[in-house]
Amino acid sequence: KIGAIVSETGPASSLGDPEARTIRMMVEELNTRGGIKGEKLKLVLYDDSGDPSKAKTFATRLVEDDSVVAMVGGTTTGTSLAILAVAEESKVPFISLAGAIEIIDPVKPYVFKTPHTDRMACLKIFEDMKSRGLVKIGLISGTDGFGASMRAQCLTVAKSSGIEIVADETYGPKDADMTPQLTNIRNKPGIQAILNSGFGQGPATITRNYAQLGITLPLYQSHGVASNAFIELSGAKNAEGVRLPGTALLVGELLDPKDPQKAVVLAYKASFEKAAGGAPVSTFGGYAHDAMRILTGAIAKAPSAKPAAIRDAIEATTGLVGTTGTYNYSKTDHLGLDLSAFRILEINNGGWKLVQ
Amino acid sequence: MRLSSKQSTLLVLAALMIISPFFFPSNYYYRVGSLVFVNAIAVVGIVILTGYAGQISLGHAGFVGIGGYACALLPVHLGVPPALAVVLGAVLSGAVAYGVGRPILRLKGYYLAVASLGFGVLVAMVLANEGWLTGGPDGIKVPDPGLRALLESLGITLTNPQFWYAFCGLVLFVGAWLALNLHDSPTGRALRALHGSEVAARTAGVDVAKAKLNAFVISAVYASVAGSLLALQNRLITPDVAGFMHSIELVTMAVLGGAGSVLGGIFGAALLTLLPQVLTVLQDYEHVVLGLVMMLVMIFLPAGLIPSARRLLRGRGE
Amino acid sequence: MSDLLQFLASGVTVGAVYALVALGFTIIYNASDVVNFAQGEFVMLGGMISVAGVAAGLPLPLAALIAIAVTSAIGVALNTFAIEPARGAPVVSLIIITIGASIFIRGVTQIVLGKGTHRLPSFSGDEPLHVFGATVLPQSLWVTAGAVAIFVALWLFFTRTLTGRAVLATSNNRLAAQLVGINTRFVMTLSFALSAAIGALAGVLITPILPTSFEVGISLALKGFAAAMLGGMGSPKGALTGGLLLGLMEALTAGYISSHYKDAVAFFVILAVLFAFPRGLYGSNPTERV
Amino acid sequence: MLTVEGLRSRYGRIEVLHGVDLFVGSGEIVTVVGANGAGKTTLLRCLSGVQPVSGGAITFRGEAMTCVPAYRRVARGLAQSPEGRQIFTNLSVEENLRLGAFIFADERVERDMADAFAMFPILREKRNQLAGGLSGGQQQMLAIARALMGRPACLLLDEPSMGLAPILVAQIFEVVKALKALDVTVLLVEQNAFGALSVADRGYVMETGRVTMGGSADELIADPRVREAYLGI
Amino acid sequence: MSLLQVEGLGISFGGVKAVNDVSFALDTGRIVSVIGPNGAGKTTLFNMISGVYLPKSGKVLLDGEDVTGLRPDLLAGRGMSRTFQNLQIFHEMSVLENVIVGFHMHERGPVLSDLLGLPGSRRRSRAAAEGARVLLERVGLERAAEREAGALSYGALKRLEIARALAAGPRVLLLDEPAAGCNAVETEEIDRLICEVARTGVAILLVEHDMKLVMRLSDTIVVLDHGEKIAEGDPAVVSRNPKVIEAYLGAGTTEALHAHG
Ligand SMILES: Nc1ncnc2c1ncn2[C@@H]1O[C@H](COP(=O)(O)OP(=O)(O)OP(=O)(O)O)[C@@H](O)[C@H]1O
Ligand SMILES: Nc1ncnc2c1ncn2[C@@H]1O[C@H](COP(=O)(O)OP(=O)(O)OP(=O)(O)O)[C@@H](O)[C@H]1O
Ligand SMILES: [Mg+2]
Ligand SMILES: [Mg+2]
Repeated sequence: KIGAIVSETGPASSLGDPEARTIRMMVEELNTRGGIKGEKLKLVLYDDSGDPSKAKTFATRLVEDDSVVAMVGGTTTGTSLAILAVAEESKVPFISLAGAIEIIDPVKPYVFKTPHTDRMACLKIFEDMKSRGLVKIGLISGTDGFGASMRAQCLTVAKSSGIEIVADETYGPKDADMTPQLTNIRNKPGIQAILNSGFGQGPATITRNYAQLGITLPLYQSHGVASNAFIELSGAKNAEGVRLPGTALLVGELLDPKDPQKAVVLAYKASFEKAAGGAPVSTFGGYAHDAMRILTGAIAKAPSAKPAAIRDAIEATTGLVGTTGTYNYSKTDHLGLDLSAFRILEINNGGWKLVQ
Repeated sequence: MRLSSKQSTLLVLAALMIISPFFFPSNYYYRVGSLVFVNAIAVVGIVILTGYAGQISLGHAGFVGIGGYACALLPVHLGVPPALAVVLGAVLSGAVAYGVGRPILRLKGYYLAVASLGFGVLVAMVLANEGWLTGGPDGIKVPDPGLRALLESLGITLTNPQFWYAFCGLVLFVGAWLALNLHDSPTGRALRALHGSEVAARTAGVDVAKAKLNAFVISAVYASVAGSLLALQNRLITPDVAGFMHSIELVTMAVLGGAGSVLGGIFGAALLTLLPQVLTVLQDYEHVVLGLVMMLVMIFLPAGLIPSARRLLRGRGE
Repeated sequence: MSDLLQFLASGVTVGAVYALVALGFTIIYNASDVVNFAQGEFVMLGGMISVAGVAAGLPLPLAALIAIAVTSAIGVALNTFAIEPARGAPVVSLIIITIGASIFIRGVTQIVLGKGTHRLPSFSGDEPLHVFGATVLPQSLWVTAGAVAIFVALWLFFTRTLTGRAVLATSNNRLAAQLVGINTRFVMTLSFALSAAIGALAGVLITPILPTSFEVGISLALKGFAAAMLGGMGSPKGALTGGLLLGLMEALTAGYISSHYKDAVAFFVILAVLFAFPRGLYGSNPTERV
Repeated sequence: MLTVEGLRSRYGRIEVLHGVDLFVGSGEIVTVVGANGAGKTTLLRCLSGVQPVSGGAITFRGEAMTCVPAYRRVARGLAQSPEGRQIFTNLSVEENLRLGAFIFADERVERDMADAFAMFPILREKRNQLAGGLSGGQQQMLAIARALMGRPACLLLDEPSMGLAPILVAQIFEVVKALKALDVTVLLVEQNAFGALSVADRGYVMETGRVTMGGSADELIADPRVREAYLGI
Repeated sequence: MSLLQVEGLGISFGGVKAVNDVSFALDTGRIVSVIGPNGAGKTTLFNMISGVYLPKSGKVLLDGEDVTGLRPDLLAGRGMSRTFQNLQIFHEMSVLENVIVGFHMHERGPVLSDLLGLPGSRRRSRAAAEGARVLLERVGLERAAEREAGALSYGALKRLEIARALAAGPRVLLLDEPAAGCNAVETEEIDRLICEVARTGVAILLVEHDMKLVMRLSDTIVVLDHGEKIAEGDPAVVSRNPKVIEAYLGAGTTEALHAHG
């Protein structure tokens, strides 16, 4: 019996919804295949609607009332931090789906996570910028948790990556127009590129405003928008040439057949799209997929279904190929990913292209 | 002997608080119970402000935020013990309410609502934007007040949720007692009078501006204490406790339960806190049912749960 | 100079969105003193239903008409099944009913139309218009024109028609309204239908700019409410002015001061305005003699 | 014209009309007198349909009225100038009057309005002012004028002389008499029992929710009980 | 020096002078009536004296001290109390509580003490409640004490307002049409009540359209028309003043009054 707490509704629902679908779908799949060690997996899933206090209550409920042996979830950093406190106290393993580095740094015995950190996304983007000779950039970010956290990380690592951030603007996640911010960024002398950290509909509006203003600077988006919905909302024409760090998931077909992730990604994509009635896959669903793979793998391997045993098995996971990357957990690393997990994608003719 | 309505309210409250745990199968129930109490504390404040004095605030979550962040920031930055931070947070909230209340309480009805809403939004925004201090939208950790450890050293061992259930329950009880005292006191009567007619209250000698400000400050302190308790027991606080939605939620709790009644406010808080927990079985239909329940309560018990129920009961009794 | 124009253009666009929402509040408020917190959901429904219609292959105008009709029907249903039965309840209780209704509508929409975020195609293309170095999307003009048109219609309704007066009379004194022969129940039905229709129309107009999903209602309602209060609740002129002012303030703050605090500045200005005009810019001052 | 039989009405659980019987003949002026709280206002509210009736029947011009909604009763010729004036404070004086004629949309409205202004010249002076700013007596005039704008066949007046200067009180009673000449039936509730009985054809006395006496105006004026209890003589 | 002195008081609304240059004086234990046609400015005058409106010109002196434009609650503290022509009732409170609020000047204390329910607070509440019951008895509402005030009939509410105004223990009492909505017998009761109150040394300023009551009670009558004082003097004289008869009384009333008187 496992538990999940995600933000299916609320401000982070565009992240939480694919996560919830993925988790439900995978448990079902697993059970039709006969479960683990002949036993069916039972899932209890709660929607915290993005509220950490609720998340904490549900975590307590999972542990105390539903007696689960492990938990996945925590769509946002806030909810993850709330859940992990319960996980630590009651010694139940928890795999978080949120970006912040605090979740696993310092390492806590019972807490793991699957997404790469925001810092890694920044580093990856800056790496690509540098390779194109773009060093003076403007930053624009959403004021929600995702945007703010990535903004903070990017500001911290910019210097060491040799990037100079000359503009730092923000927008509300549901704003209708960002042309004033973009106009200001465009006017910064010597600016070479613009990076937007945000998710949801904001980045699509940015992209359309970008085209409206006729800005020709390269535009980078965050991994938060890595889904086809983004292209749809922005308009393919407007989104042309936008780059972002994404996982293999979006470009499954384009991957080198030798790439170990290819099979995993395509399989997930196929089953998700079938289960979700055609909704496109997103990176976030991918995180949940990986978390479930890790967890179910660990349960299968663990000598007993005790939380502590499962924890040990999770920590011993190595070489697990997920949609996000290849996970190698260890005593000191509860993230298990490195920068190579990110790939820089570019929007090209309404689809994705891998930037080598 | 006939009990006054104050005594009976307190008795009902205490009985429910003490008896419920005997039916609690797990810590989770204590956790939910303590959340009910925390919300109820804030709602009792709203009862004083909105139910007694008739002033609508859609920004009270701002004070919840101040109380909560006081417990997160004061211990870390100023080395204040968390327990003291609760008090300082309350004092700060009271002071802020005093400063904010003076200008905005001149407004009436929806205009006051929108002005207070603006205040709440500003607080939430500062908490979210000033990440260097507040940890930004993802929130900030809150230190352990060490009260449980203290109890343990006295030989009382409680689990974390049990401890918070007891502690928040106690605070709520005191809060309810104070609010009930207020109801039938000169100050409380003055508040209810200005609710009815400001001119008449004035000519009867009520300093209306001051009375409103008193109610605002008192209710802000309630909200602040609720915020502190929430932060301390969650060990984490995020800016959305100060957000608009939370303010609306608090007012909704008060009105659902019966804005003018302390017991009503507490029941309203319980209803809206428990409902989502019960409705999880409905999955996707959770919100549909939640909305429906809110509408139905207001349609059939327009004065709120407790006052309407009382009226019905009395009607049958005669 | 062109920057300023760009900021103004942005401000007017956003402001027109707020104004459209704010205008929707006026009728129900004028009929019953209730601020209908489900107004944002009407806007959302207008957008979502049109999106669904377009996805089902209907031409946009037809989809929009259906959306408006369905939303009005929902407005009427809200009045008939939730507001009318609670007649005589205090205004706060009615407000809570509208909050409950908004949660309910959101929940149903999520189940029926899904959680996706969608956009409608722009009515007349995405080719930006250039005006003195600033760029404006044609859809912005649609939104602005829509706001102005609804404003004019409402203004005429309230000042030139007896039915408009009847609406005002109903909220001012329901008893007296009945005594002079006004069917107050019909007035309420009418106002919910009209408010919902205005909301839905607003939804259709803004969805090409601001993508819609089942959750957009809350933030729209919040901004629309603030705009309406800034202008003075109940006054169409106030709703239009309030909306535009709020949009312009946000854009100019984002442009010249700091985008981090654009909402803060906007609320600060609202507080300042209310300080000087306790009933908003054009709010009526109720003369209640003692 | 108007017949009330066994009318009962309650506020919540408390019944305040315990079976009221009375009738008003066509073109008659009938007055109802009674102490504070006797239920006079409640009676008129029931007649206008803004107060739920829990028993009994109201017949107006031969039609059963008990279940007709308030707004339709106005169209059938029953108008009321209510207690406490109940004007539309946020609308101008003129708008108040126009709403009084809400059910009509003809040129006669202008004429009626001119008549109203002729009757109460102060209202013309203040026609564009918000009615909420009027003095108490001016509001009372507005309430009466507004009821007349509905061209009632039967006019219900709840304490029309309240708050009016003596000179106007006299005028109001003149108006009532004039209405009779125009064939308008009037049901007049008054505290100024003497004045009311002097213009009325017949009268009723109400006590705690019941009609306890009835008769021609002259009889009532002459009745020692009425003189003592209501006329203070 | 008089207890209450009004000097040249004036105010206008939208350019129209509602009250213009009105002066008079009121002494302890005396009853001064203000009469005049509807819209003459009587209520407006009250509103200025009691601090509800800020006068545009003129002064109000209480005990020789300038109290013009003082807030109503401060005026209440100095012994000014009033009733309202347009009833101002605390609808959701009980009848008794309505009157207790009238005692606010005497029962109020520190907020903290009220919150904690300290004995002092409770004692003050109890004293006020006792006083309130006595007053309710005086106006004949003792049986309605526990009812919700909103449920009273109009005439009862008028009396409730008087009781509430008396609760403050005023030195100056302003009554705006206390007998409106009362029949002749009820008016006599009010008449008696006002007399009694005046006898205890309260200065009473009365607005009333019931001429019988005014004539019987008043020591002095001030007549306003179009905001201006057109006459002042004792009842007999004023009621024969042709200007007053023309503007206010009408010939019939005058006859009636003198026939009775
Ligand atoms: N809203 C109400 N709720 C409950 N009871 C009420 C309400 N209104 C009136 N009553 C009660 O109904 C009874 C009759 O009141 P009503 O107003 O009809 O009297 P009335 O004869 O018009 O008196 P008045 O001469 O004072 O106007 C009174 O006992 C009063 O207290
Ligand atoms: N707030 C206001 N706004 C506009 N006009 C006002 C206001 N207050 C008073 N007036 C005007 O001032 C004049 C005097 O009104 P006031 O109420 O003082 O008359 P009053 O003598 O009390 O009359 P009544 O005997 O009818 O009560 C009236 O013409 C009224 O319209
Ligand atoms: Mg009456
Ligand atoms: Mg007056």
